[in-house]
Amino acid sequence: MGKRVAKEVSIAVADAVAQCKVDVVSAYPITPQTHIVEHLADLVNNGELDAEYIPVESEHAAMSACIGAAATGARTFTSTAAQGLLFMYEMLPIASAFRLPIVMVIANRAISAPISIWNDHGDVMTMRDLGWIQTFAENGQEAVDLVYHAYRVAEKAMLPVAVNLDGFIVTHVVEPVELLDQELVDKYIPPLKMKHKLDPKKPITIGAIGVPEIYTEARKAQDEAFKASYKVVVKAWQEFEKISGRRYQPIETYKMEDAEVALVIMGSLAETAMNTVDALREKGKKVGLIRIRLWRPFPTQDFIKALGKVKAITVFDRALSHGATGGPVGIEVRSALYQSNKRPKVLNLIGALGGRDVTTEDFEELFDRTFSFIKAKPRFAYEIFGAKE
Amino acid sequence: MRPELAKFKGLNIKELPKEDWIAPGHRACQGCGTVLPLKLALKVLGPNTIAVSSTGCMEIITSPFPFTSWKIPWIHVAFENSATVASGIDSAIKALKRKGKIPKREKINIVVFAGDGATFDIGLQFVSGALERGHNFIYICLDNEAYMNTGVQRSGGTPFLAHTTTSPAGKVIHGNITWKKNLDGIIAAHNIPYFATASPAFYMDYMNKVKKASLVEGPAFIHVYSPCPTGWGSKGEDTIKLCKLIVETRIFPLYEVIDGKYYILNRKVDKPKPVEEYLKLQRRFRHLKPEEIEMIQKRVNEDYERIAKMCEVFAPPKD
Amino acid sequence: MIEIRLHGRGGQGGVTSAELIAIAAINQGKYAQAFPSFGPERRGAPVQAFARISDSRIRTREKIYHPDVVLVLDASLPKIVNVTAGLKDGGIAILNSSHSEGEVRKMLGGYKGRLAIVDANKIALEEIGVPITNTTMLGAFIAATGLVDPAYMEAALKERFGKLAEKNIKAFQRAIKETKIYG
Amino acid sequence: MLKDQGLMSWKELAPGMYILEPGNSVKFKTGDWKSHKPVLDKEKCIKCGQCYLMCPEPAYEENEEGYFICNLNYCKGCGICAAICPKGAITMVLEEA
Repeated sequence: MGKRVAKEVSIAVADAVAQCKVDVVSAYPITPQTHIVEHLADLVNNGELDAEYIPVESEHAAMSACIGAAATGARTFTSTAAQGLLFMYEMLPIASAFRLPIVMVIANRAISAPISIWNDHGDVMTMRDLGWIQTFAENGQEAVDLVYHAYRVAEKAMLPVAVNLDGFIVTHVVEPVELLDQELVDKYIPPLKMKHKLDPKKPITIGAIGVPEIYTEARKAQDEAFKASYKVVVKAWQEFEKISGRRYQPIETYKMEDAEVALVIMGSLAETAMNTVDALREKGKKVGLIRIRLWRPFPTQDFIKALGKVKAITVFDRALSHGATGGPVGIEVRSALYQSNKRPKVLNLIGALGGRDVTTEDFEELFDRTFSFIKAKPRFAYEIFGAKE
Repeated sequence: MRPELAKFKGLNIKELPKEDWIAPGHRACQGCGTVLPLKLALKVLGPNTIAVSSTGCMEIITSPFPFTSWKIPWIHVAFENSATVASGIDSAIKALKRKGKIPKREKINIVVFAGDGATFDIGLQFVSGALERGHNFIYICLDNEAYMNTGVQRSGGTPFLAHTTTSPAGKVIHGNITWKKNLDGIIAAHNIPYFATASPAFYMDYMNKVKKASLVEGPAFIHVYSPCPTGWGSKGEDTIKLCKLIVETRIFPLYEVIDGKYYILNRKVDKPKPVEEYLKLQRRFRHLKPEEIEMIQKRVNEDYERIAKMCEVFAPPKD
Repeated sequence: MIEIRLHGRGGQGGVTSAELIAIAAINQGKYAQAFPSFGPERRGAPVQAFARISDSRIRTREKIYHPDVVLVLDASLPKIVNVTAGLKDGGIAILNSSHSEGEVRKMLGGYKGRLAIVDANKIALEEIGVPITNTTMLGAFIAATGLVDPAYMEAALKERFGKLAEKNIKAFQRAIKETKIYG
Repeated sequence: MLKDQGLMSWKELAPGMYILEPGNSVKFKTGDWKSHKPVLDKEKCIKCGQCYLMCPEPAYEENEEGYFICNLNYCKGCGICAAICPKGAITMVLEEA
């Protein structure tokens, strides 16, 4: 068993990346991600990690260099947030279309304007559709475990993986974390062997122009591989459980067996919400929680199964999709339910934006509203939660 | 002076490999003066080379699926970031060599081919970052002085008063109102091991420069003049003539800068031809009035003299 | 679960103190969290840091609104910050001050709850040679709450401060002895 | 043949739409772009190879006798070779229908 240590989550994440024996780290500083790459730079400069650290001049360059390095057969890592992710944006669909197993940690942060360094999911939702496998961590232990998992999945599925951690409220917290023993990491993540790469001994062409005769087929091939990655993701978690004893699933549930209403949450807020579930359960209220761990590919069947017998759910989104029928998660959930016989009422609230705290009392209010929504008229809309009138 | 450069005596034309590493069947225009320096560079660099192309004509014409003209490993990622992609490749090779996954002694050239738009404009930050970080790669800027791939729009590399579709020779404004950006100065200011300008007409000079670029450890940059008959309104058969005239008129002096400190003029032009001789072969300059040509001539003289002077003052030490 | 709020000025090591509390508690086998206030404040500005200690897994990541313990590193802060705001009934305020109990209570706006006082500036100057009180105040924290085993705290100090650990540990130990607890 | 026109199933594509056959553009004959073709006068030719070096395609290949011969399957008829030949050994002539 690995040792339980007290670490800032960012440091633990960087240690996990180093345990995965990355060859190339390419990153640009941005709050609240910096502690991760600073620590990796420390490890490299102290000779504890045999890797090239490229101190690039922008996030766009960070991903560009990862693409070049990964295409050459190197295991790569980068990390960013908010404006950095947006500046990197152009490279994201290229990384996935090239089927490169790049791993990126996103310290989720609100996007400008107004400029905010604080947490929400506005940044990562912009890359929702770009062919990156995406997981969300709720705490430091999960952050570390999802990093190991990311390399395993990326290199099996040959697709890039983004691991999401809530900025500050996960990244900057010192808490107990258990890192895997190195030999287990080595077993879980064997050396990267790429079938096709930039190698003068076997020249290939990467990035040819997709004429109309082939563009559709190219995207279809990518999409099939992406959909197939669901199984890779699940299998990698099953294997992870065998070596660590820690169990992860695409959709996690909490006290859903007999729940009448539930909250649907992604990221670290779900843990705080558990306390509210416990408190309300003590008062005899049948409430539950659905936590989305795997956001892309979206685990539709798991999600529908997780609903149990609920009559109403509140999807608590952390990002806006201006003028849409809901927040990104809300839209996804409603769309999934449309094909299902099970169709609880869906209230879609968008909140905890730009670092606004959601307290136990707030969650109580959310559950109250979900109960009263059971009998309300369905609405295909969203509401911003907590905005002062 | 760098010993690896001092030792190098020049390529022998007879010993050049007969093989080319770019295959025919590419879709460049007739008389393309941009694919030509690309071809010549690969002849020198040989098969142990990984190439990165920026988005642009050279990328489009060599890779319409399912065909590729590249006989070496090649990657195209986007318009602006080829230097950074090359940074990633360089770092990967360094790490993988240390870990024994690539044989340590294997010499792999990394070469970037990028146009003037990708280099002077949209990619300048990326180029600067990669040069500053000291990656071991060769950047070849194929300068055809406008965005040819998208239909001849002006770039930072477009000459003064040239007609392009976004700097048209109008009745009031007579073409491109800015002087060509001094990219060479910007690049040389990075104090990289090797910088050179080149023109394909002086092919041995150019190929020797490519060789030198591959000999130095660290970044090397070659700015090569690359005529575009389609964009310039010149005749395909005049491509090499233009490549000669640009040098003989002193518009594009051939020189090298070693480590940012030693300047070497490769071709002293004592009896320059008038710029008009060069300009008149191209439709993009046909609207020029005599006084405008005079302005250009004056600027050309000044620029050439400045470079020549630098080459005198900052000549490498004689061994 | 015990919730702790630390008050200091940017650059005084308040975040480090919070982290050391969590590290010592975790190494002792407990569950703990520490986090800074994620603000744009720079050196000199009044800042807060937070810690939680619990016997079971901590699931909340809310900010701390109603602390059990308030730890004030900087003697000049109570004049400008309401450091006891939200402090739970039965909670304790631990202050760095050279003043008497009465004077401190007055400074805290007539605060009537439990109070611990230590002259951390004096200890820090004498033991470390600089008026940086974050490690000294950890001694006061332990004296006033008993939440962390001093041996684990000393180990955490050693790991964090290396060569400078010895002086900091001395200051820390003196504070354990010299902290006065009222009520 | 359909494959050479890029008409293939998504299942046949290499991952990432990589092209695994280096230099396969030789299958794409650009020779029909030209209206004029180069004709070499071997009498005047000194086998200097400038035509071959300066050909952008590259369409010139050296034969056993050391002459550089233009492969008309690829020649686009630009006339660079004729223009730069130091001996005037190459002339561009109209392609007959």
